[in-house]
Amino acid sequence: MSATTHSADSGHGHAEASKFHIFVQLAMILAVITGVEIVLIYIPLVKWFIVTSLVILSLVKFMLVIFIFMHLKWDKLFCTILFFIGLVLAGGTVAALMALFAAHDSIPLKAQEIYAERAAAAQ
Amino acid sequence: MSTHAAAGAIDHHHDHTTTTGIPNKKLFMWAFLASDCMFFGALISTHLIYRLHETPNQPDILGIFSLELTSFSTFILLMSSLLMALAVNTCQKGHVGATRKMLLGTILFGLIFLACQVYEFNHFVHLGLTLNSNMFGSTFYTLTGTHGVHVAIGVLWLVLMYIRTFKPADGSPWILKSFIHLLVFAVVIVAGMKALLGGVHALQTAHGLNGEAISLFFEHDFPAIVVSAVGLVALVMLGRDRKAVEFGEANAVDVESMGLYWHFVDIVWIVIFTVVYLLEYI
Amino acid sequence: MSAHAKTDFVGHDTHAAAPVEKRSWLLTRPTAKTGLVSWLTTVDHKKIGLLYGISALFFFLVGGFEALLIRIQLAVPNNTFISHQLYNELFTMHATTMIFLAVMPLSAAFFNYMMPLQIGARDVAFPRLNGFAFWVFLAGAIVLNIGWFVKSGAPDAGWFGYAPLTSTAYSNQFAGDMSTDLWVMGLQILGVSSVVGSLNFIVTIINMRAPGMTMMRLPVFTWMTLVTAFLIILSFPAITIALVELMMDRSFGTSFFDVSGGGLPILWQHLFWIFGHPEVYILILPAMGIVSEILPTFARKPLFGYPIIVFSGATIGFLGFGVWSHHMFTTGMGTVATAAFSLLTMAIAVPTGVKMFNWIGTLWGGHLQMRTPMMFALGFMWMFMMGGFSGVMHSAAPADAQQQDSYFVVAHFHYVLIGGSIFALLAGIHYWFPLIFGRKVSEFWGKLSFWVIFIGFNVTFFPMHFLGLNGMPRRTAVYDGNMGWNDANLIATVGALVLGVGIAIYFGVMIYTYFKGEKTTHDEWDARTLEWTVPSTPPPEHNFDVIPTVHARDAFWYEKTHKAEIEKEKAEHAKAEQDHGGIHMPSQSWFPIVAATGLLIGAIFFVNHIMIGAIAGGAIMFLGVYLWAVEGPGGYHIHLDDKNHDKH
Amino acid sequence: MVQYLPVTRLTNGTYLLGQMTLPSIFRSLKTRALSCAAVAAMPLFLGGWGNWNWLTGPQSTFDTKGPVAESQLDVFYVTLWVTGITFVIVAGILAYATFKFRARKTDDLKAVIPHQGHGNPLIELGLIGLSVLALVFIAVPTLRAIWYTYDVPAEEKASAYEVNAIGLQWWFKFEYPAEQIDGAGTLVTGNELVIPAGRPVRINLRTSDVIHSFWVPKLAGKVDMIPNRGNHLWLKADEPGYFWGQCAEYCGESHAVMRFRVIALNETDFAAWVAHQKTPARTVAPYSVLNGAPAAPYEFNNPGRNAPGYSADFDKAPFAAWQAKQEIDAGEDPALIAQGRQIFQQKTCTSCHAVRGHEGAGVTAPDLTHIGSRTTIAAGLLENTKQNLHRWIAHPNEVKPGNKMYVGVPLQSGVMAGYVKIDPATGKPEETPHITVSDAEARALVAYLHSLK
Ligand code: HEA
Ligand code: HEA
Ligand code: HEC
Ligand code: CUA
Ligand SMILES: [Cu+2]
Repeated sequence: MSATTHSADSGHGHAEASKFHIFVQLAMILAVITGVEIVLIYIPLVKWFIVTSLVILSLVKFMLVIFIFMHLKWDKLFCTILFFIGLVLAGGTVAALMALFAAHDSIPLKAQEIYAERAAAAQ
Repeated sequence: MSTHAAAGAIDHHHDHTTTTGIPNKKLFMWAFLASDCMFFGALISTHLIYRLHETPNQPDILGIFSLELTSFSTFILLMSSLLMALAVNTCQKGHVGATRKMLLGTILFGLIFLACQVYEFNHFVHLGLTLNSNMFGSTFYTLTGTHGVHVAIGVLWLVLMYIRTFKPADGSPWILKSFIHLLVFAVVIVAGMKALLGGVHALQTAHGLNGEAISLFFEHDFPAIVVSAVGLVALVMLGRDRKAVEFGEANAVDVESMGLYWHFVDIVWIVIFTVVYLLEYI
Repeated sequence: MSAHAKTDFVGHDTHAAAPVEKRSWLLTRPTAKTGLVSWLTTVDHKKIGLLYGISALFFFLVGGFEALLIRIQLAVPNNTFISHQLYNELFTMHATTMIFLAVMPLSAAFFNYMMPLQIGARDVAFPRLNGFAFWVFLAGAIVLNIGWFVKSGAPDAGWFGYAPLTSTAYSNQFAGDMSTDLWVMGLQILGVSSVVGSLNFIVTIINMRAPGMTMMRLPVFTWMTLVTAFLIILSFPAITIALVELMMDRSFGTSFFDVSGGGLPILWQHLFWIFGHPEVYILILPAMGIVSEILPTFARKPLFGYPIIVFSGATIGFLGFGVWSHHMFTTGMGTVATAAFSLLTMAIAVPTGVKMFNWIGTLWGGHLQMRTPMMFALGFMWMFMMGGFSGVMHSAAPADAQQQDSYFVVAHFHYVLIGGSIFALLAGIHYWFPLIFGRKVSEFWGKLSFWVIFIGFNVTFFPMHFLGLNGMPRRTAVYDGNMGWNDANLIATVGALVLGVGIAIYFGVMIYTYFKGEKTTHDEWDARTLEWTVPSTPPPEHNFDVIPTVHARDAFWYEKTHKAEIEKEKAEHAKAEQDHGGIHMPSQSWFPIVAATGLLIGAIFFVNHIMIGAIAGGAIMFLGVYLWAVEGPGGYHIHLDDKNHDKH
Repeated sequence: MVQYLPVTRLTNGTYLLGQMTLPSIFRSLKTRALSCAAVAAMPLFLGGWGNWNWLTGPQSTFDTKGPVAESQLDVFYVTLWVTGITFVIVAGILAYATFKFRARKTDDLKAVIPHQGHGNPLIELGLIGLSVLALVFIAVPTLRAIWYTYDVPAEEKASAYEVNAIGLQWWFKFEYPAEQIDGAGTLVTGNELVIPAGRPVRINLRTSDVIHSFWVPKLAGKVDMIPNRGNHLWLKADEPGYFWGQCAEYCGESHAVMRFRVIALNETDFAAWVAHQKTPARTVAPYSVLNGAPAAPYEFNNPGRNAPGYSADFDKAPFAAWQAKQEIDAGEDPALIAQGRQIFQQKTCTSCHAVRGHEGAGVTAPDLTHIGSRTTIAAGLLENTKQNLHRWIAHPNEVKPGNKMYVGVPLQSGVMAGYVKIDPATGKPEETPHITVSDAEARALVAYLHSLK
């Protein structure tokens, strides 16, 4: 395990105090990002751009919380590996499922019916 | 492999009795969270898969969702995460009093989040979105409900941790008292939740904070108000410890593990907020 | 064992100097070391391991009995031995029992018993949680099997319970049939048990290793335990969610898998197999671990290519998450998805092959002792290889279109499950029997049981390849006599009976040996890993008099070749530990079993839609957990009395 | 002895053999006995018995009769060869190592300590490379066949014939969207799919309840019929013929007996068949002239549960049997037929079954308009003989437990009663059955149904 994680900031009053500030600042940043996200959806931009930005922003929030609130940044690397095994597999699985169900062969019959009805009604 | 921390300085994150220096409880929690990723991954997948193509009786989601409320509860949950981080921080420094305050704050914010969710569910049901009115309802309530259950378990855990900070150091009997403490908490939470939601309801029917609202509030929720008030007093009484307590720096890892759970529930919400709520608006 | 250890109990996890707590009767720790209470309240990983083992073997016989009924029905065409309905219940319960109640817990038995010994630990990281995992397992097993004894019958939707056959519309079309609810609930509970147990193992392996036991010195069985534990915690959530959604459909009127509301039954298949495929590696990796212990011991040679074996084990585990849809080649996924899963599935043959090659490398140039465990291990290599090859045949999707849901699949998975998992587990029982019970099975009877099982097994399942290719679908209670399936089916049935006789011999011999067998010294096989360094057989409660210090991969082998050095080191460590207050052991507790009982009660009431009872069960469980938390880990110290001790 | 070994046929092979340590494998008597036993056991698997049918049954995947099944078989052979060769090599080395390095005497078990070698990365990497290579051999034809079997090839699209196959618990419904009948919509049949031979057929797979799977091994591998999913498969029968099919996905109590047949006809026969199917049900006037001497009444004894419904005569020439079925039976009894038609109405058979042109209009059960010309009943399970039809009508639950004709068909609004009415609360049939068919009634119904050519 990495020995460098044995950082100087644990156990010393001074460093702890600074962590207090880090935490508070982080909370502010998170609040701001959330605000940006909410504003973003009302801005008339191309869809893919907004979606990408939203995904990136929530990813940033996600990572900030894990690494700072959850202390991963200061902890042994092993904790990070452990958690990311689950996170990466879960992310991969979600992505694979989305790809599978978005495929043409997977369009549900019910949806096809609804689309057909709607097309008929539009005429 | 074996890290021998410098003698003397208290090392909160490394436990010398374990091979890696990571405390067992913390490692356990991280492993559990890895597992929980798959858990929510499967739930979120279900929701998204059913959003890919039309399903019958598709509701008017934008007419149902309330972005203000959701943003507010998101904000609340983020702030509760801050308080949780501070609770861990203070506990590591051995400030039991500060830890208790932070724990109570986290509990309170968690409860506000839950209240928002109860309110939201109620509201949505009134607007016709129920668990089985359509597929969106099913996946939405299952996903956010499961998350809510996670929050509720977190609140319970926080309460238990809070109560535990009163365990006397001299080993004198304490279970009964702790149990009473827990019951009082339960009563306050239930009654308080009812009063709170009643208050919101009164505000809504009276269109604002005015005399009518207040009288409506007292008319409908008097028992809840009284019970929660009495309960609160009891809580304050129970929360004054005269004896020395056992709880201290050594428990930091317990608080920290609980914190990991709480933050995780928070990041899950970050994802849900984007994927379930925000994406609907585009 | 108490003869050589005197113990003093202390209130909680501090040194003897701490003030002794005044404890209410509710929190008095049980201290019985023998008798029923000692088993109900145990936190000893070895006792828990035995509990797992005995339950698993019991359920193996139950599942085997169900299999024999299946085989008897299929012996001749158009048989009327049992009804279609019963047949469907039998294959559902046969598979569920064998997988969840026999092979998994048998692996868990070895995890529990051997893994802490192999890493030089005195117990697992969370001993009470370990007990809890076992009792929850038992609760799940009970819920699954209640169906046999009540009106609604046993679950009958197949072991992968494809929607919408599990929906209320089809599984209780006409009456309040709760068999599917039992299945759902039983699997949920077993999931809790497996996940909790696995988290415990992960922490134990990562954190409780003896000094010097680096990850690359871990015995391969422990490595495979770790990989399996990861597979469990990462795959069970998928089935948990699938089951939750099914439960919502059945009890709360949602339509996750109900077409009228837009539900997609295919989603169940995906969620199930995201779990289901890693699950089959959960069944095989521990077996591979056992074989990787046995071969070096009996070849008297270190494992060939240890790092690559470890790495390939992890790779199998990881790749195992990316191939689930090979169970769905016939569901019309489209060309690209089918191709992707087909190729990924083939890729798994590579790391598996690496293991096979390295095992052969281990044998090569060795001095092979053909003892019974070795026979089973070699049997494993042959049979698993054959099962693996039919797996590769499945992975070619176009060929699988003819094989899926035919007896060819049945042949494949019995070759990997019996020829693989069961053979290795039976090998493991033989191998570690002297360590666990201090007695050794007679070579003659051991080998006899091996040959009868080996022949019976092949006679049963080899013909099934032909049946499948000749078009016989699986899960069919009857078949017509004009399809060319008669001979092969009859042979398979005869084989199953021979197999049954073999298993009967195997267990008969085990029971005999337990009472009357030849006594052994510890280190019967001249083994190589730490579990054999325990001071006596059966091992004492505290496992090691002195926590070993590990200097090499085959730690015990090293000790045997460096005796003087080790003696000196041990003496020093013993003194240090004695100065430290003696050997610290965790206290027993009632609350794991209380909590598990609450879960069982709640589950049964829930399935019957009696919500008050469900809540009461939940309350008992909560109370159990609450008191469990309040009582704290506890612990006591053992002081070894050196003079007495050496005699054992 | 030695010169009979294949090795000797190699040039300078004799010399090689003499040098090799192979004989070490055959040294011990015990091993020799074992290998003799293995050789002796071979016929068991490879066909020592007179009429060996282990791989030639009616649902054999080896006896392919169309390009789709054939390409799937080709892939299978590739996998068989690759894994077979790998097996011979790996197992050979394993066997060799086992025999070569085994300790021979029990007392030297612990004597020798072999060299404590730890591995050889070069060998390991080499073997990984070889395994990958072996898999590439499988992967290439696999990919090709995935695309080929997925849909009708582009150059044949134009000539493809389309049908819909719908799975129901526990029978198959077939629709011919290309064949429209005036006033009656699409041509529908049940349990026997008739297709044109030599032409690709694209089958849309649907289900109206749980998952089923459509499998005719000689023509094509299976594809599932999944609710809310638009699956399809294609197949082609090279020649006219008669094929066995089976539901291959577990679908509830009677999954085992959910079967069907496929009949491929040449272009003219197929056209004639379609034209005939489109006509309404045949009516035999009660006073019409007898077509031959009246047939003697058949014997009927209920053969009981799971009794076979096939016959060797039929199996010898199933296609001819199908053709014979198209002809009107000799010795029909017009009076009995008319009586049967009446009973068919009285017994409410009509509420589930359609007999186009006659009274029946139900849609929840197989269309019986031309039931007399089908070779099987009860979803490919029983040959369509008088006895079998009688058995099915009189004791459906013994033929197919839980079948919907017996227990009733669940509809959106409650259950349409079958032979029994099931009490939804207990799941048990009510005391008095809803439909009972006496021996005489059954005979009339059989006569009627068999007249529906
Ligand atoms: C212990 C459990 C276990 C194991 C280890 C495996 C291992 C494998 N399985 Fe199996 N499988 C099951 C249990 C298991 N399986 C079960 C229970 C089912 C049925 C579920 C159900 O439907 O009820 C199933 C079904 C199943 C299917 C679906 C069949 C269908 O329903 O249509 C497929 C398809 O690809 C498959 C493939 C494989 C492959 C490629 C492997 C590979 O991991 C095998 C790799 C091993 C080798 C290949 C042998 C050794 C290697 C060498 C000597 C190297 C050289 C080899 C080559 C180059 C080829 N399995
Ligand atoms: C680890 C898993 C495992 C194990 C060990 C076994 C073991 C056996 N299984 Fe199988 N089986 C499955 C997992 C397993 N199985 C699965 C997953 C399925 C799929 C189910 C589904 O489709 O949903 C299946 C399905 C399955 C079928 C197909 C059913 C069908 O599709 O219709 C058959 C048929 O022959 C069968 C047979 C057997 C036999 C004969 C054994 C034998 O090895 C059993 C050996 C044990 C004994 C014989 C009993 C022990 C001895 C005694 C009780 C003493 C008394 C007896 C005598 C003296 C004779 N199993
Ligand atoms: C409740 C509905 C129902 C009623 C009433 C009913 N049937 Fe059926 N019938 C079915 C169903 C469903 C099947 C398909 C059963 C199967 O194969 O699983 C069937 C199958 C058949 C078949 C075989 C068809 C084939 O192609 O395989 C015949 C013949 C038949 N019924 C005759 C009758 C007669 C005669 C009666 C009246 C005495 C009758 N049915 C009443 C539902 C019904
Ligand atoms: Cu339909 Cu099986
Ligand atoms: Cu698999």
